[in-house]
Amino acid sequence: MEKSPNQITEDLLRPLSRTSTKFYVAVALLGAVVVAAFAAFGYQAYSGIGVSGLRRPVFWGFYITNFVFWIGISHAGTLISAILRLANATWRRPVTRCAEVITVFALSIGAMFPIIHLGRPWLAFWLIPYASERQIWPNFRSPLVWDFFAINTYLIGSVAFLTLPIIPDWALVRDKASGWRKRVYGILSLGWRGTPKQWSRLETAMHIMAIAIIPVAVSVHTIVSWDFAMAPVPMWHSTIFGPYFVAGAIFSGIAALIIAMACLRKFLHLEDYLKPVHFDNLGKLLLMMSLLWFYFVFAERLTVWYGNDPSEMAVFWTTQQGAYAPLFWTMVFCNFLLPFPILAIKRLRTITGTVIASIGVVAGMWLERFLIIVPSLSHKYMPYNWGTYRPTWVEITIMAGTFAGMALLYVLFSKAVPIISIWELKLGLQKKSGVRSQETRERRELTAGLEQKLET
Amino acid sequence: MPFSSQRKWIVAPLGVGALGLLIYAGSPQSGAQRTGEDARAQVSPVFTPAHRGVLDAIRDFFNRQPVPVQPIAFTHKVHLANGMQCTDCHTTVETGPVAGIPSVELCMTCHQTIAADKLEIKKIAAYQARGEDIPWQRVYAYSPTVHVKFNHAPHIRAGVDCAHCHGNMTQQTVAVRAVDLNMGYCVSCHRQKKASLDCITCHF
Amino acid sequence: MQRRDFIKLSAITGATAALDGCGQPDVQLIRFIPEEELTPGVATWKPSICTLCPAGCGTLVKVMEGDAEVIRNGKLGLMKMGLANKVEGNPKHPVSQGKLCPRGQAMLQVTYHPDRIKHPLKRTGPRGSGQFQEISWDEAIKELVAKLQELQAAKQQASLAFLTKPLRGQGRELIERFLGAYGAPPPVMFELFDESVLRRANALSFGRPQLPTLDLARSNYVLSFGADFLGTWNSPVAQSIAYGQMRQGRPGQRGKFVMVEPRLSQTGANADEWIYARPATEGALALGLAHVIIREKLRRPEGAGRAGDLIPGWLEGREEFPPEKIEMQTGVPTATIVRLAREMATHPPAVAVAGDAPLAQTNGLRTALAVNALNALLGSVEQPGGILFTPLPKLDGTASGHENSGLEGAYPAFSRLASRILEPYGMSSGVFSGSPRNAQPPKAKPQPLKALFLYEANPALLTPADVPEILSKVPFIASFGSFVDETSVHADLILPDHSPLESWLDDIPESGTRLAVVSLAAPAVRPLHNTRAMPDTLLEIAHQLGQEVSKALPWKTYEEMLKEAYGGLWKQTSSIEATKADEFWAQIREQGGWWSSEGLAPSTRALKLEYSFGSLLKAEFYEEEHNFPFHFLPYPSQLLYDGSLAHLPWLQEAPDPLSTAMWGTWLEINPQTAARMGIAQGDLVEVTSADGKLQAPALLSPGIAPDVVAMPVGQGHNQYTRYATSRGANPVKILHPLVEHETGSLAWAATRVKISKIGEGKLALFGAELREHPQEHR
Amino acid sequence: MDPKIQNPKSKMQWAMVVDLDRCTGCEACVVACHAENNIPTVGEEQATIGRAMHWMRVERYYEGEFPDVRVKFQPVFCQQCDAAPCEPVCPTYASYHTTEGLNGQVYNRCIGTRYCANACPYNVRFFNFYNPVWEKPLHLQLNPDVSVREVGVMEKCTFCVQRIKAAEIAAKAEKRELKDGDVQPACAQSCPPKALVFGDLNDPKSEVSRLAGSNRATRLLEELGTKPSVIYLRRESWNDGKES
Amino acid sequence: MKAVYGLYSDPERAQRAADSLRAAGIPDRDITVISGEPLEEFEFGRRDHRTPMPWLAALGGVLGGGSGYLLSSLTQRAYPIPTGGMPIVAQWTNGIVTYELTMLGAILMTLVTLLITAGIPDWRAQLYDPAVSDGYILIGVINPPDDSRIEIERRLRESGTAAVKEVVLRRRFGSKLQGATG
Repeated sequence: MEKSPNQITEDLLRPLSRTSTKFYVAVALLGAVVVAAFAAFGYQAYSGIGVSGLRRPVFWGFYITNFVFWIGISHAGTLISAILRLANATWRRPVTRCAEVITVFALSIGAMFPIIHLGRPWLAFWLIPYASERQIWPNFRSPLVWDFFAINTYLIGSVAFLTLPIIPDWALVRDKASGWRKRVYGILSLGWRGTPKQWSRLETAMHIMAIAIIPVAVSVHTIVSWDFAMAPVPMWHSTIFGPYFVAGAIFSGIAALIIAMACLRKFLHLEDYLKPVHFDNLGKLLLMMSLLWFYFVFAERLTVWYGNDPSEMAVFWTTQQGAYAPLFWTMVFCNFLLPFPILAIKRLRTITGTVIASIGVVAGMWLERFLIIVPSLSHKYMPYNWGTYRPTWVEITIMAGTFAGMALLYVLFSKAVPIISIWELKLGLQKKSGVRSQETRERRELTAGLEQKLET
Repeated sequence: MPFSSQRKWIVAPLGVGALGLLIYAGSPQSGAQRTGEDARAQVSPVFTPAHRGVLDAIRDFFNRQPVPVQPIAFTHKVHLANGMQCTDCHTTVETGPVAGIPSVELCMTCHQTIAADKLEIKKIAAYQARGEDIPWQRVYAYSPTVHVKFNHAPHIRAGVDCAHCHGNMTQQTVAVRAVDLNMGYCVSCHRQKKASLDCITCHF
Repeated sequence: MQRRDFIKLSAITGATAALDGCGQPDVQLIRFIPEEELTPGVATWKPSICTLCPAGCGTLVKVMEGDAEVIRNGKLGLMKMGLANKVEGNPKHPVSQGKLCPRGQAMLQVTYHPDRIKHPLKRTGPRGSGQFQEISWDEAIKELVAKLQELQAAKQQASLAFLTKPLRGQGRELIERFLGAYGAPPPVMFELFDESVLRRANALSFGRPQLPTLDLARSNYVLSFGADFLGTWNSPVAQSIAYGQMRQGRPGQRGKFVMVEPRLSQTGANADEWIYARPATEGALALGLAHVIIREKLRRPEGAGRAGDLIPGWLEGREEFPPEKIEMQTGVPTATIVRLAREMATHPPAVAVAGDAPLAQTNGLRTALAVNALNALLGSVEQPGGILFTPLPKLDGTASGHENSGLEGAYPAFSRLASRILEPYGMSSGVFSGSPRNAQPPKAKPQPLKALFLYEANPALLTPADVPEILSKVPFIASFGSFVDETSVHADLILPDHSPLESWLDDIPESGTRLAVVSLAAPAVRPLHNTRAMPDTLLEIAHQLGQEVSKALPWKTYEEMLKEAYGGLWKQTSSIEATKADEFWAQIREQGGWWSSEGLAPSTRALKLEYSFGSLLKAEFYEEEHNFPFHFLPYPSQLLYDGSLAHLPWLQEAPDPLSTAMWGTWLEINPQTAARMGIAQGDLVEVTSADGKLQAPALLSPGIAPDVVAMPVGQGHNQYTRYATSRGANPVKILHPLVEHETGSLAWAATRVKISKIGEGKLALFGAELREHPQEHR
Repeated sequence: MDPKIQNPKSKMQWAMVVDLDRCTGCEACVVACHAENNIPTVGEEQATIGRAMHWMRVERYYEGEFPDVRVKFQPVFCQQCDAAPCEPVCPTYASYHTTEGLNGQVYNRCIGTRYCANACPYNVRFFNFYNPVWEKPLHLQLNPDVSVREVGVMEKCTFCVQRIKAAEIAAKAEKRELKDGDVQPACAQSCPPKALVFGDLNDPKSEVSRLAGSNRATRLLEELGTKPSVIYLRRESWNDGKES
Repeated sequence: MKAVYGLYSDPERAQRAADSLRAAGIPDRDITVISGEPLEEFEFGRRDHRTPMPWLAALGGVLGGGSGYLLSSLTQRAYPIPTGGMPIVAQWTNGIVTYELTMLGAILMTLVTLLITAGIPDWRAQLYDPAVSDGYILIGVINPPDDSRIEIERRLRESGTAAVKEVVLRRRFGSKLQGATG
């Protein structure tokens, strides 16, 4: 059953107005984990990064794994949303915002990891190009500096891409709220009124940004992949890494989006907005990405195997048969063997089905990042220097903290902002002609009531 | 649509704090840390935090050094006005990396007789009598974290005037940090004099 | 957060608050007037001598000004003083030639060791508890003198024993004079890897009771029977320098090096060919080679001279040793024996050398004699490219010199220790299965000890006997060492020595060079703690004792004694051109010693000893093979030597060359053996001998024979500074105290063991894989 | 050489020759390096998990099975590559190329990304996971000519740059050119069999230049294009005294 | 400042009102249209459609890219530090920074253009009615000429509004955004 515009407004503003105990419990739990993670980071900064499990030769471990993972997750939102916007896919309307939010938060979290992993994190600002008396600037030949530029560009773009369409919704909240909320939302809505000029500029801007942000998104994860591909490390130094990482990023991003949507649907009672069709469509996308991912993994492994370079084969075999094989095959299961049947069979492509597949994919993609980083580092060239890696509680706490942090930010965001773009949803209704007349009728009835009220 | 404004929200930050503490305390860190500490005790306590305290760290970050308080109100002005040269006391400045701070013995070679009745000189004599040296405080020091290996001799040989970095000592009593010897200062001079700008010239 | 963490945190905050108030804490210490003139930031290099092993390398110490915390007049303060921060070989010194082994480099850490004894100590707790209190030097010496006078009064001077590490030069002279004048027997010089069997064999074969100098630099063919001459054996620095020369120092000519040993040592790892002969059959192999050489008429047997005459049937070509028979004994294929013999004979100069494990068998002396005979047959004795004997300086004056007491070095340390210290306590009966036939035990019947002086010898670690048990029965023990170890922890009184860098040092190297050498060095740095050099302490004690003792030791300081002993050397032809004694002394201090000019004729005085070889004795092992299937091979650790260096963190953390292990012990097992027994790398293995058991992690090494397990000596201290205590296991403790049959030297390689896996072990390895990657350049 | 490459050409190109036929694996260089360069010992606990710091190490590889086993010792330390993979990846120029062909490591610029250590194919970079401390009075053994690196900083073999600098300053003070043998890193200085030879590769008369021309000369992982400044002379087999 | 406006429950009526006002001779720029959603199908919702924003975005890209290139190449020259055998000014890697800053320039320029042309942020009191959020469309005239005020009101009401209101807008900052009913 189609909802009326006012019903939509009411449904979607409900999370903002009513606060259940569950919300507080969730915030407290998630917040506690985040606080623990901050404490762990403080401990690490105070004692030295030795409290992590990093060691020679595995100088990058959980932190960089999480960095790549979260940057990958961030490809769910802005990129997908931008593509769908440009393609003018009508079913996108309830999905775009909750996707874009993932981008902004995942990107912020991901961008924290390079700082967390630094030996001297208090000097991280040296990556920023600023003039100093020393006249030494960042090294623009370093992929880490590219990361800095790429991630910040993507972050700025994504924040804009997320926030601009929120402004009309904030204006709506402003009109509906009272008290301090009215004041806050009044400021947030920047004085939005909804003149045709504003609407038109907004839509133009969104189009331009959608065009600009897609290549940025692709470049971001390409550059993240170059952190690895630029180093002459066995199985890193590969040209396939750019597209491989982007595909993986979108893959994990969609999975994250499906999980987020399912949670929103359940906890915010948005069953009428986030419908099975969305999960079905995203499920198909996920299926496609799963196949694509499998293809990339195959291509990566095939070229290594065929090339038969001994140093690469050392890494190859340690992941296929050696110490890292259990993780590797778990990854293959999570990323392909599990989601493929679920997503390929229509009967299984339900909400539950896609969520199960997505959880597998998220876990699998995390493993994939880990398996790209650690086995290569632990089996570099000269066998005398091979080594192992085992994370400590510090790394695990910080990692748990980022997952909790993501959830916490999402919970708080959905508390402050309508998680589905109200005006865009209404626009969608408006564009369906059948609904148009029904809506008009409804408005007339409402108008009659209002007129009576005004008269008195 | 009524927006409720209950005070339930207070629960959230409090809960965050309390649970955070709980999780932090209960996390396996205590165990891991203990083994780490035991290792330090047994093998070699090689590991300490980078700085002695947070304030220390912050001070270091902003490159702030404490203003030295000298035990003797030494006056460069008078000594230089009396025709002494820098190298009379800072004897190794032309031959070694360090200019050298004179020991109490050197002071007393002259002050055995000269101005021996002055209060400050008596202090010096007292040091000598106790078998102690004057605990001069460093004025120009690089923090160990900047890893500068400054060598006086080549600069003197290249004709750099002492005053260039130490200010006009004929006007100073106890030495004060007249020039902020940051890297920009060094680099600009090295640029002017076409001296090496290679990082490893100074940092190693 | 734990309570301790909280305390720590508050301590830090407290410290920070304090610091904010008054700046750096170390500038609050008073400063003492410097006692020496130094240019800050400029290094001076001062000659010194390495005392960490018997090789006697000359070193240079880099001294720079620094701030040290010292105590002066009971006050703690900072003083600018010369601090040593690097030790290198002395380029002028004929033994070290500017080079130094890893152990010598770590000498610095002896001086600046945090657990060095900083002042005289008197025991307060029970024996061995390690509880001491600080006393003054006057008190300490007074107490010691009182004890000695007490013995004098009771006419029990002979019950004083002086147990020291091997010493040469005036240090040894001083102790001997002291004991002689006092009326006590000569000092017991104890060291596990003392090579006294080889000294004795050389005395018999060549009349030279000293270790040989290998002229590898000019050799074309080197055959080593177990001697780890690049690692720890004899004079490793000099031998390594010569080895480099042998390999690549002569264009177009690269010497071959063949190693015969059960476990590939660091030296063996460099060999062109590794041959495994069953333990204790090396002598047979040497004779087998000689047999082939004689049989094929490549050399005439008479050429071997006296060394050959010692072997019965030598001139007849040793009919009982055809290679086929040797193969049965040694397991070395006949073809290999024949090939090696031919190669050796056709690539002169060729040299054979025996050392370490083959001589630490019950038939060790015979093995050494056999190798000596082979060398003599090859014409390699006192010839370029063969073995040489370092000439000894001729010292005049009152000092008796080294040469006269040369044979003393051939006296086996273990048998000396046993007869002098262990036997009086009944430790010999039932402990020794073999009796030393040709050894010359001291004439006087040993009595139980009334007093024991210790100087850096550690029998509690390095003998299988229960030394602490014996020490507990000695009424008075004084130690002159710098550290508390398993032995000196039992001392009642500790009079700590200066570190070598702080002392006057002298040494007369017995091998490693073709020149006669006296190494002599003034202190490189001033003493850091309230310590005194052992010779100076002894002189002081002698003065206080008065009478005979004081007369025998008329010098006030060790420096005076050295001047008197070595002051006359300037008259001899040498590298130093001095016209008078003072000038000579100044030069010697600059150069780090005296050495004769090149080409000085070697000392010709040869000892003639009566000896009959008998037949080549079959070696004994303890115990039977079926119960204890593995030969147990302890070996000197490349970094920790015999464990006396286990307290130096640099050496603990430096990876062992072959195992790459750090900070621990391990048991080397052949991978096939391990696979058969289900033992994997790092598994904790129990090693059981008839005399005890120990546990160590397994290290699989392709470089060990399947029926041998090996373990480095050096760890397993239960009392030796924070870095060495309770670390690893001590293989010496499970050895059966078999002795070399004819010298009484401990046969430390003659024990058999069984092994079993008991759990997970811990190994700190620096290197991961044993095998090279195929891609690595070859 | 690729003309695009703009490493400044100076008179000096410091290089080390490692004669694997001379190296006996004795570890003298390892301890010499520790002593010279203030390298901390990390203790058993840390060493076990792979945080031991040895700027200089002697790799050993076994070949063959009992009884035909041979061992190869191969000292490995920073190869001071001309096209070093560690340098461009550093975001703060802590790792860079000096005018004398060294891979400089500027500790104060290092923020601890550890990227250089990943990029290094030779695994010769070591990281200060904690702040090093020398138990008193072990700190008195520290070489005042060399920095003590703090927590979070990457470090590696510098070819004993402090000795190079000191020799250069001394030569300049004496108004002369550096000559072959003026500079000896601690490892080469200590090496008993003289397996390590240090010098200027741009000086055709230097010992390293002579040895680098040997037909045994090879470089480690040359195929990666790193252009190392360390030249290894292959170990030879016994050839019965005949010229190879 | 005063304003007169009507609230329309559906776009057809709003369109009628707008047409009616235009017929009364009120110029387009004086007619204020406010809606809760874009109404592009209607003429009044398509006003002010033309914008140079894409061109400005392209300009922003050019500026961003230029500054990116200059940033990387000039700073590399400022203190030339060789690394890895690469040129001091390494064009391949500068390309990445240039590319990212090009995109950033375009995005920022778009954002700035949007904010300026859409007149936000502007928290001053303006003609507005919260009923817009209930789906009403506001058609009004600010500062109508006094003589035609009645006429405007009539025309607004005739087009089928629920209510015609007059407000006085006070020029002040604050969060009270809708005008007080005058």
